[in-house]
Amino acid sequence: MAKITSGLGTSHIPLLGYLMDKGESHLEKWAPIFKGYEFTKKWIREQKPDVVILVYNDHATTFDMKLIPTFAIGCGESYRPADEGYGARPVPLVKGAPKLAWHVAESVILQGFDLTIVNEMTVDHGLTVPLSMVFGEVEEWPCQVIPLAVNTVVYPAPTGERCLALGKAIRAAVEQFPDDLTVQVWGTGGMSHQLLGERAGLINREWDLAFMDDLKNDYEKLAKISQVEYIRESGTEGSEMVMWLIMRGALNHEVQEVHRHYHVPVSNTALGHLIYENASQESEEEKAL
Amino acid sequence: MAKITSGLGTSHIPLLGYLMDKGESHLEKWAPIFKGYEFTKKWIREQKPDVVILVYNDHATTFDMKLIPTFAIGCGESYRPADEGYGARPVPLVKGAPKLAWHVAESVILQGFDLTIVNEMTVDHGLTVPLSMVFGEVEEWPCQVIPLAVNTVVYPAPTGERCLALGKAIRAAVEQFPDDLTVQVWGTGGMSHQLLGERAGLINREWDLAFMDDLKNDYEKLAKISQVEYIRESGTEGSEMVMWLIMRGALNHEVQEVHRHYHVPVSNTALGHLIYENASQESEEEKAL
Amino acid sequence: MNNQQKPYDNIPGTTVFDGDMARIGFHLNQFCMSLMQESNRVAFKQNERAYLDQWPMTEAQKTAVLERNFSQLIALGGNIYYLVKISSTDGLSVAAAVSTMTDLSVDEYIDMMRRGGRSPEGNRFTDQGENKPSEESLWQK
Amino acid sequence: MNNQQKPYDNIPGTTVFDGDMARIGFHLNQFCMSLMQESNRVAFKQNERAYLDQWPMTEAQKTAVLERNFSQLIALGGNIYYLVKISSTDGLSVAAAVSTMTDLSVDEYIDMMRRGGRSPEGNRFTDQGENKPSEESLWQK
Ligand SMILES: [Fe+3]
Ligand SMILES: [Fe+3]
Repeated sequence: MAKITSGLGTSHIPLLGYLMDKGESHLEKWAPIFKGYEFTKKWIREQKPDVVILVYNDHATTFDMKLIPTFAIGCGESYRPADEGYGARPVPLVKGAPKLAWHVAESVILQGFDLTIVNEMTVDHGLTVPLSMVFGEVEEWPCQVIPLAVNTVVYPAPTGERCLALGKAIRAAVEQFPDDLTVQVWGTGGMSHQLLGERAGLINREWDLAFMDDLKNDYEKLAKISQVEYIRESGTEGSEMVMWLIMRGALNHEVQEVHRHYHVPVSNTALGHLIYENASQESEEEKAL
Repeated sequence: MAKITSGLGTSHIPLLGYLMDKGESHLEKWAPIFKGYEFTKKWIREQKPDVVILVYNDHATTFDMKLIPTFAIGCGESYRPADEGYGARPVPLVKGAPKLAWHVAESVILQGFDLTIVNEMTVDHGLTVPLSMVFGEVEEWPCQVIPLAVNTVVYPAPTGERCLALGKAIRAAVEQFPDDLTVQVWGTGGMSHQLLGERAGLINREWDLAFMDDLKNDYEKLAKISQVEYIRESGTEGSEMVMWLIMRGALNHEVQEVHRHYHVPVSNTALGHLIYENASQESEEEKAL
Repeated sequence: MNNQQKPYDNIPGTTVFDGDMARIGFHLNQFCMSLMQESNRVAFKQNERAYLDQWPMTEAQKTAVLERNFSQLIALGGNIYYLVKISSTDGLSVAAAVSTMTDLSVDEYIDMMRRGGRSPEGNRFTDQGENKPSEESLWQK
Repeated sequence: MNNQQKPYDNIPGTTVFDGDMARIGFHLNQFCMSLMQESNRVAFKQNERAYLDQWPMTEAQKTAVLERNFSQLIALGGNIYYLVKISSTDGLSVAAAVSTMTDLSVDEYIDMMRRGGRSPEGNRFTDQGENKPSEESLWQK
């Protein structure tokens, strides 16, 4: 049976991909950013996930104002990195996991989630930057990817409660899948940032760190944060953080935080990153007693 | 405040539009079909809805296999009738109700429905045939329309329970809208039909009539019917009937059935049509006591 | 053959267009979709084989299109709402296309529909005594 | 001015891109989207006015594009993820575009970011004593 073993949260800041693509990620001045992913690169080589369900938002790249899906799941065979205006990132083609993706889509739709199924699309920095930060510069991505695009561009984004519940539904779906697969769920985006208006440049370090603290055990509390509160506290674009709740919902209640990284600023944004491993099956069962 | 006053269910069989467009709807041989809409045409002139929320499915017209939204709400200014392979139907442009549509979209997303927002699309017979059957041949449609497209082409369609719940959420949203508007919700599609395989041509009159009977009071029971049961009992395409549940959910618990029409066959399909008016506010309040 | 180990695999005489079917039929259905444009219909009719060769479809799918073998097209992942765009291009009615999948002629099919359609009796479960879909109508008009 | 009577209308110095904004900005944002294609970027740069006139945008929107007035473009329904496609076409960084909406120069803006960004203090509520967004950082790096 397929199994979700771990999850991670990470910002998907375009600058990070840009620096890697230009070969500048090793420069001393960027060390405070990239050092925080060194653990991750080792960790992922041990974890060897077969499939990553990668939760991200499209930034007016593949979806425009004609059509705005709240949740779109990629069921395609592969996805090309998008040209976001400077040519496509020189990173490998993203291989899909269509059989598992269709299974998850079918299962969560029957569980009452109104997904949009996507079979053909390009993927922007929201998806490819996390792959680069975790896997580094590779000839091909060492796993299959199921893109899960969440609308965070047009108000309203799905609520935190909805995102958490979707994560739980995804977990149930994956656990019913007959193939032996190691699956990870990644939540991306954030942390605090504000890209427009007089208030541009807002960063709320305290809020971000509290979010990372609460995500481990008090995620039900985080799920109650409204988009208005995200905007007020962490900037208009800070509301991307709901996507981390999908990841959290897909994990066991008991998780171990095995890594954390926080750095301000990266261009206009606070960078956050953490890794959770599911506590062993045993301790979950204990909890149920 | 805006108010949903009534709803109707109707098949959206392409032949009906074709006959009207060819000027053949008055032929004696088609009387058993069109006679059943004479009441409706008079009724709608009295009801004068400002806006119709028209629930339908796209039949591989606007949406193809690249992208399949479970629920897509039209928030655009207007919608052109689609060319489904024979040229567009010669019917008026469909005027949207963007302000109300955005309000409903925002409200139901915050209520936990994962809508896809659509600002530009063409609309096929699923939407234009009901307009023609109800309003007849007109220079312009006498109301604004909010298209609500439901996936019934790719398995799985949303469940009946989800559709009923969406109807209820739409009702709550409409009732919060400040403008004084009379709103109707139409559920379209069905009734029993099977368009493929050795079993093509399946019609289940008993099932259809029972569905129409139960929709008034026992709609919670209907909402539990799985898509597999729809397929088994009313044909693979019979599962379009879930869309009537969105209409039903948007109405009061107490409704009056003021009209009903059932006819077999219309080309490959059983035709069903009924009209519900919300019981008066008073009796709803009585019920709450 | 299709829909195996699904909750609908015991419904006779139909194929549910689920994820598995959608995957194998993706390019076939997108080819059908292209026939929504007049210029593509013209190009297809001028040289069907050449037009089909522009699509990454399987040879079996292409052959079934050329033969207008709708039963086979369904088995190869075609969805009926897409496939009727082929029969529309041929100027045929939906009933004409649909009836080829049954053991009835078009006229027999239309006659069955006129008499109230195919009865669900015997058409609910593959193991319901008689496996073969019945063309008898439960009720007469 | 925008976002009136919304639960976010008391957040200073931002505009939430909601349905009302999306409606008035639809063609403006779709114009921005067209700049994702190189051929369109060339056409736009060759004759900005002529390119804009192909879009059913308001005169105020066109003027604001020509003037690269991002604050005005936001007020007229532009979304920042769309608008940065204009500044990308100009070869400018996001920070360069974004800083024009503040009362800081690009260098001051970048310096503020380096020092940890703009503090949320005083930037949560329009009626929070001081209405004007503060560029002071709550914490120093
Ligand atoms: Fe982002
Ligand atoms: Fe239909």
